[in-house]
Amino acid sequence: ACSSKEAASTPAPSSATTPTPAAATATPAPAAPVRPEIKSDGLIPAWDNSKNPQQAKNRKDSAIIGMTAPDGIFNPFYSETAYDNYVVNLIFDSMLTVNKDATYSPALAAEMPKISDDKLVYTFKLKPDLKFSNGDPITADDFAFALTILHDKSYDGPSDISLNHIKGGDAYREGTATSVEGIKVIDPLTVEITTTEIGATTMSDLGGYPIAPKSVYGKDYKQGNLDYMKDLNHTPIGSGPYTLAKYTPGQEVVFAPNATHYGGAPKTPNIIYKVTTDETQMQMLQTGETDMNMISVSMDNVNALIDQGFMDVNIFPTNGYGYIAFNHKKAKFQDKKVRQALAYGLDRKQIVEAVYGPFADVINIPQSKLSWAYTEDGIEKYEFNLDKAKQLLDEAGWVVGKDGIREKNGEKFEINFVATSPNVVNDAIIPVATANYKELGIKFVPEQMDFTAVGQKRKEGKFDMLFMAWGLTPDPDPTNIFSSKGSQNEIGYSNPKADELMKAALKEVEIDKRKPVYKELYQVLNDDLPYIFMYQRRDMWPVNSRLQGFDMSPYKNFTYSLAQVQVQ
Amino acid sequence: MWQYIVRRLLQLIPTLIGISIIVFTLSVLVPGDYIDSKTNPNLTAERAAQLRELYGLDKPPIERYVTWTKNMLTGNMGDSMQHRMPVTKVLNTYVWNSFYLSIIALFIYWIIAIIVGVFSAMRQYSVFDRVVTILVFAGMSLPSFFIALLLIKLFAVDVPLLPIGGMTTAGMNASGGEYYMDVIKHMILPVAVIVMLSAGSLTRYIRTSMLEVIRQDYIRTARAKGMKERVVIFKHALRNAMLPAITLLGFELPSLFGGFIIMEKIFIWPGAGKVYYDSIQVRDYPLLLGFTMVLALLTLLGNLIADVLYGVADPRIRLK
Amino acid sequence: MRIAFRRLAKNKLAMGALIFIVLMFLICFLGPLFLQYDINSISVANKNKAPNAAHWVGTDSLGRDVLLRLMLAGRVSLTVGLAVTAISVFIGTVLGAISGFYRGIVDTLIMRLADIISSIPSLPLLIIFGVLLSDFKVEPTHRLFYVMGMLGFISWPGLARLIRSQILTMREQEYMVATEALGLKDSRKIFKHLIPNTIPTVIVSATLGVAGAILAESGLSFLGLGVVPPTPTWGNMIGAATNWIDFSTRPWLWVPPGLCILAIAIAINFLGDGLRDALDPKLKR
Amino acid sequence: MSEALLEVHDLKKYFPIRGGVFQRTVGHVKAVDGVSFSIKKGEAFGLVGESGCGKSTIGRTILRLNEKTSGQVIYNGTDIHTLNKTDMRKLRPEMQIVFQDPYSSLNPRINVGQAVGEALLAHGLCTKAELRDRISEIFNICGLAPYHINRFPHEFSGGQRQRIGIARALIMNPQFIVADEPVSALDVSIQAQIINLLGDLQESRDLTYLFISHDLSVVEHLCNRIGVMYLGSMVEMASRDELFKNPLHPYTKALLSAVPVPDPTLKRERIVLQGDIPSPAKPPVGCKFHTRCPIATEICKQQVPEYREVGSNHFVACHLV
Amino acid sequence: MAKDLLQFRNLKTQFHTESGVVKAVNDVSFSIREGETVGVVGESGCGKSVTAMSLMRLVEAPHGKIVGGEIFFEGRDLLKLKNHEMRLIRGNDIAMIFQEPMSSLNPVLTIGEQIIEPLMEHLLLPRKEARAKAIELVKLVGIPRAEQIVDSYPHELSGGMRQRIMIAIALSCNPKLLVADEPTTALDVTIQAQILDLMRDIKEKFKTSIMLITHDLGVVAEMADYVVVMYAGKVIEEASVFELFKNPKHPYTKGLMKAKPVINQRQERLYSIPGQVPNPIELGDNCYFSDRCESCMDICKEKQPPLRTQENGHKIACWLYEEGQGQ
Ligand SMILES: Nc1ncnc2c1ncn2[C@@H]1O[C@H](COP(=O)(O)OP(=O)(O)OP(=O)(O)O)[C@@H](O)[C@H]1O
Ligand SMILES: Nc1ncnc2c1ncn2[C@@H]1O[C@H](COP(=O)(O)OP(=O)(O)OP(=O)(O)O)[C@@H](O)[C@H]1O
Ligand SMILES: [Mg+2]
Ligand SMILES: [Mg+2]
Repeated sequence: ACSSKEAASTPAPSSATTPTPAAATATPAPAAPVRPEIKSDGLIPAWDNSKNPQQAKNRKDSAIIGMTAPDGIFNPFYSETAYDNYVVNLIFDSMLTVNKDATYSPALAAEMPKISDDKLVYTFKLKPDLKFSNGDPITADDFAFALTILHDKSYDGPSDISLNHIKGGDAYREGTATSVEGIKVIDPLTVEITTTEIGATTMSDLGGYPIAPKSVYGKDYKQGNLDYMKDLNHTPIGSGPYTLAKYTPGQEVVFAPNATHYGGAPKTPNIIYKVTTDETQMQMLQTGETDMNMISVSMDNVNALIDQGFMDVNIFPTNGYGYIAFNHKKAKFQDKKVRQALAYGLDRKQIVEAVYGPFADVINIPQSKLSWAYTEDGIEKYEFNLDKAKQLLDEAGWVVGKDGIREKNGEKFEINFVATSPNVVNDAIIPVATANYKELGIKFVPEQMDFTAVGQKRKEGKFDMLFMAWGLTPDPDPTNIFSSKGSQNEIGYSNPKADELMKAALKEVEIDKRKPVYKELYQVLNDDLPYIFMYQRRDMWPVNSRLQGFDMSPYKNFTYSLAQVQVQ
Repeated sequence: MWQYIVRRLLQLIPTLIGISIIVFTLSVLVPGDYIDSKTNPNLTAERAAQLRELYGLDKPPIERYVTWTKNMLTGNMGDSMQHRMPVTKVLNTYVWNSFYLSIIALFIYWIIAIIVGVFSAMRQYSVFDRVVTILVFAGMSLPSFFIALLLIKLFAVDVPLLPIGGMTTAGMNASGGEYYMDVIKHMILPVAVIVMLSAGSLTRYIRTSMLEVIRQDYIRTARAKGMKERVVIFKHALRNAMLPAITLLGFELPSLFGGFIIMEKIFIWPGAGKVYYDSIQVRDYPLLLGFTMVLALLTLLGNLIADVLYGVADPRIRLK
Repeated sequence: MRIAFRRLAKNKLAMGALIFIVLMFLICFLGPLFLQYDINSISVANKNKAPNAAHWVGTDSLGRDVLLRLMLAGRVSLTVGLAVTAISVFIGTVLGAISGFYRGIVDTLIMRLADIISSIPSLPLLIIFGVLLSDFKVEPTHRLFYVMGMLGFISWPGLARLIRSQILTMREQEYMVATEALGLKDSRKIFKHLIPNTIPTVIVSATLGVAGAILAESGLSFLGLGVVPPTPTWGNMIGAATNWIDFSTRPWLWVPPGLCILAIAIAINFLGDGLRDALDPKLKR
Repeated sequence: MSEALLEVHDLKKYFPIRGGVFQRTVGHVKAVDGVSFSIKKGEAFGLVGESGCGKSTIGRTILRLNEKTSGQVIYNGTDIHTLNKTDMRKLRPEMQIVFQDPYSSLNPRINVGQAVGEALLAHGLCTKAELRDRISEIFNICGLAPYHINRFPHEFSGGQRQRIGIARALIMNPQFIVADEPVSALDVSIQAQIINLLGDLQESRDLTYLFISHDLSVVEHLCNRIGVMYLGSMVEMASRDELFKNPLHPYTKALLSAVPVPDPTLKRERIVLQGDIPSPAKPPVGCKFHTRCPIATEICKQQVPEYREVGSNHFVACHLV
Repeated sequence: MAKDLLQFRNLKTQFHTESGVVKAVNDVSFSIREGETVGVVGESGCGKSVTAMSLMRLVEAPHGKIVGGEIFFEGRDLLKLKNHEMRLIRGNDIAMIFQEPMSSLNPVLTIGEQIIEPLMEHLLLPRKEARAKAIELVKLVGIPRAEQIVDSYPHELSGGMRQRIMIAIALSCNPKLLVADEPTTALDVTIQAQILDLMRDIKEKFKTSIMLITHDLGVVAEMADYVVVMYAGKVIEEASVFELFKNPKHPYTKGLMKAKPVINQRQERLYSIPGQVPNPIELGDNCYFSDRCESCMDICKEKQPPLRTQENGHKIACWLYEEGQGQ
């Protein structure tokens, strides 16, 4: 799986959902506009289009989408931030595309890939007669090339293809082979990929790598040297619905329609990504300078957007969750009872409500409510209960000392809480936890630091507890995070049972077979509490009602349906 | 004087070396590197090690320092990790935008500060002076974003006269005169905010030195010569009162290029301030170090120019 | 000196300002004892309430009493503002004076140091400093003091250059030749003869510095320096207004801290003006 | 008379003339151009001469308030310009100066009591308790009142400031005083008082003066020996009586003839100097005075006249004597 | 007889200080006729400069203030003029040479610039001509290398040179009245003579009146037509120069005459008036000179003598010469 470490306050923009498609709400305008009720989930439709500012109405054939500034790496192999990816997604296609429910369907591929019986060989077949925007045909070579250079020694982009264990990949990286053995071009439209290990996510990973013309991106390629790539960052050429017309750093990205796109030319010919920032994105929507923008969800913001009248407000769960991690390398947290006590003893509901109001839910497992793997079966809710917490602590041997602080073997119970800042959630956790834990007889000592510094503390194990958030991927595999040797398991959590379950889930490829395994895994994690799981919040995408046709979900961001969007 | 300038220029070398060592050390000491700052939890330990090797982050600091300085000397500041292009190119992209904004603001607020400072000194403790004082401190006491938001509310949202942010209208394709008009329209609010924030303290300095100067005997002489009050004030008094301000002018040089982080963020001005700030956030050391050295050089030059100008403006000073 | 105090005492505005500052301190340090709210108690039901009988200045987004926070914030902000300013003004004045007085090698060394300090980006420096404080397990409540020192230390070069430039002019004046003829020690020349003549600049710099330091502190809290939540400061209270909705609909969140900073800055300015006039032999009112 | 307290050998002080934006040195003002003389202990040496001829510069260079260009200043056997800072400072109380421009030599922010008294304290020459008495005493002597002590320089009249300058020098009980126009701004009564005071001190304490003045009557009254300067050089030097009775150099003669007499009925013949006033940056070749000399001859335009002794202790630099 | 150009009538100027009100000029009246040179002499600190400053209306505000009286110049009361009207008079009709030449010159402007200014302002000369005139003026006051001096700064000049620059500035616009506050103190006698000649020339040529403040009785004797003697803020005696020098009447004036050292008449000890000027803050109703007067009488300690005209237009303020009081 790949998820992303996110600062909890910055929304993870790569995921979104709209249970009710925006198009479905285009009902005839009622005589007297009525302000709709607030909903904590779903779509709150526009109710008074007459308020739509002239500036927006004047734009007949274009849409302006506000977002944080991209870094300008519009190279499918190197783009890394969500915002660069928003650009890349419009310009490039891959074999498969994601659906609203986190399943996949063919894009450039003619059909879903064939998987061999031993689940090690994947055969991808392209649609015939496809062209890149520069007129070059899309062939199996282009796909093979894309997979090959990701193995190159000098590749320093964000993808890590080694996780897919393609045969001969390591040899290519080390330079002992001049091609990757497991990537075989069968005919101009077919590629066969052989892997050495079974992987549940291999198909979606391979199908998700973007395809770019080898004639452009591979022209100067020599094995072991990808330096030339950085010169191509500002001149992307792909097969997606749009091409790049103009990029002004820090300002805007302007797109032009691509007539050769396999799905036909996009319905809205001109798309502009305009750079916006937290402070003024609301105002820009209001004045019509932008048509849509992701806005952090809160009662205030939702109300303000509804008040504007002409906004379709899409609210759906964020594909991610916030948690408070324990440092499992510290003796006091190795005791499950202590961890459970700290969960019972923290009024999570109050924190979540204070920060997000109705737009977030307290969670108890590390999974999104929308995932197929989600379960509530046999899950303890850890409702706020100081007595239970005290009891558990007593059982664990932590007794209240003379000064009211619990102690065990001469050690005082003190928690050093490292908080990223600025961060709205920490601002609420700190006062609540300080008060709650004081009741339990625990001294809670918070300190604040910038994000990367907290990351460093986490890496070095110099903390007791810290708050952070994870973004999730369509696939539920959490091996990196919770397995004993997980690359992101810096907190030292280890549970052999969980390790075993995670491994087992990956050996299966079909959802039905994986589901029960994850259920058991979540039960284990819920009981064992590697983290105090905190909440899953919502994302919000207000869209000017001029634009209709978006089809978003937490798994499928707006770029995938942009080509279908129409200006009313 | 030439000798002085040459000596000062020679002093730049050790100073810059000192600065480079310090900033480099800082960059080594700051927790985390670019790889750590990545928000990619999928990163395996092996992959992270591979990346560090590719970026040269695994080498000992001394070795990195030597390579870095060697490259710097040849004008090569390395590649920005975040932007994946040469640092010089990144700077070239953003610095000028900051410069246009700053230079215009600078011009305006120096003029305003001088005029207002002079008048509040002339009418010390008058209503005008009091009002100016309160305004100055209001500007100082309120964070910059606050004034920016207020202006946006007034002039861009409530009465949509001006754009909220950006440097050009989205998707605009004009060039020449129309383009410049568009940019100027976008500049008005940020410039106004910068002016409000910066004019204040300068006003106070000028007021103070004016207060000192106008009681000197030579001002009496100028009056005795029957000079117009305007000439007395702006020529005789201001000349002397501006001497300390020359020092302040020296400080402006780096800030002309350094950008204004908060202003640029709120007004979505594609300037260097935000890029610089981000480079710290994501530990993009080549960019951070390169930009710091550029700013350091500008700081040193600014101070040098201020010192030289000072010696020229005040004939009594003998620089040694 | 005594004369100066007598003169200062006669200046009503300056005395008013002084009394105001003292009152501010008293209210901030003693006021919270008279309120029944607790800094840690947050209450969702009570959030974002406009000023009312129970909460005179309203409540914030976590339902905390703004008045209480205002006073608690004042403790920190007032101390920080004054201490940082005092430190940087002291260092700046002394080093600037020494540098301008001696010129030559001393000047070169001090000014290059100033150049270096003003060239080093403060953000990374402060981040490191924050981490060091954390690694050395300095009590979070004590970190503020280190931070004040640090802030004071990195903000002196500006004033130093200003002072130096004035001293450069002054040292050529005949009355400095006279001190030489009297065989006065350098320290006396600097502290008795030169620095008093720079007082107006020093005072301006100090009055401008206070508001700046109070605001700067809010930036520092984010770096793990400065105060730890829930302790507020005026700077980060007013920072809440970055949020567009709070800014446009909940003035009670940012007007009070803004006014406090403004009031303290103006009070200090009046006091400074009074002090300058009191120390100015040519001005008698 | 006793041995020489101060010897000045071939003293030169050139000021650079700066020009252009970058203030390069474009020439030199030869303010003092090779002057030698000596002053015995207890003697008052008068220095007169044209305005701008370098009198103040000599005074200041002797006290090392300027760095010299070349030459030697030997005070009590030591070359002052070779002393290090501390030794120099220790010597300062012994050698005092009354500045020509009293106002600018007073720090505007320091009240005059402090200005006069601080050096005493700084050198440990008196205790804090005594200080006020010492100041009052010296104020009294100089015709200032005790109530002046707390006032600041700008609150005084020109003459009062001048007396403050004198008080500041005298309070140190120096051995040697350079008095640069110390009485120019005083009315004759106070002037008389001050001159009497200086005379008394000279006798009672063996005080030595370098007395610079334009007022020849004052110089005549106070000084034992007088030097006449012109354009950076000494042109004549003799004892008081000799010089006033028997001036040899044409410049000295012109000077003496120009002294105004306090009698409106008396209109005296003055020797009026004609001709260009030369510049100290480009002094004329030959005798520096030749451009204005009423009796100049060819040789004066070509040769620098030798500075020689013509009578007992009467030196002059003129070809025609 | 020429008519009065300037009249001081009961001028009072005071300074507010920490310790009290200094009555620097205390009821001064005298006048200056067209083309006449009036010498003002008196004890140092008696208020001469302040009188001159009051005339220019340049007494330092806010603590110095003209509290009463009138100053008539060509029939207009200067104290009632608007600021801009006064400005047109300053430098043009009335020019002043200040006592302290060093601090009176702007340190950052070149000498030339400072001379040129009033020329351009009042005589409306173009810059080039003004500069030529400035050089000429500098030469006129006897400063060598005038071309270079106009480009140098005040601190580079000797005391006497600065003073002459002040004189040059004052003379530049051919004023009707020249107020010269100790104009030649820093000058050697030959230059002094030259300057005095220059002033005399100008006086003759332009019928300029001069108010000459000086301590040098020789200069007064040579220059003045009429002399005013001040003491502690008051005029105590005035008369034509011949009358005054021949026949000084006030004991203070007599003392002054006696105190002056004269060349070739060296005495062992100079005469000086005993005692001290009274504290200008605590002035009583007595004759201010009574403490120091050799012929002090009882009435002197009680009442101030009025300034009264005696024979020969000689005005004296002394009880000795009051009818019924004198010897
Ligand atoms: N700014 C001031 N504040 C207070 N007192 C002052 C001020 N200026 C002058 N005086 C006082 O006013 C009196 C008159 O001063 P003024 O300068 O007129 O004297 P003067 O006659 O010109 O003397 P001198 O011949 O020494 O120049 C003096 O006693 C002086 O101390
Ligand atoms: N700091 C300086 N820089 C340049 N030139 C100077 C400086 N100080 C003095 N001079 C020049 O040196 C010469 C002698 O000056 P000095 O002050 O010694 O004259 P002086 O004899 O004292 O004259 P006065 O009687 O007018 O005071 C003058 O020509 C003057 O312009
Ligand atoms: Mg001199
Ligand atoms: Mg005077």
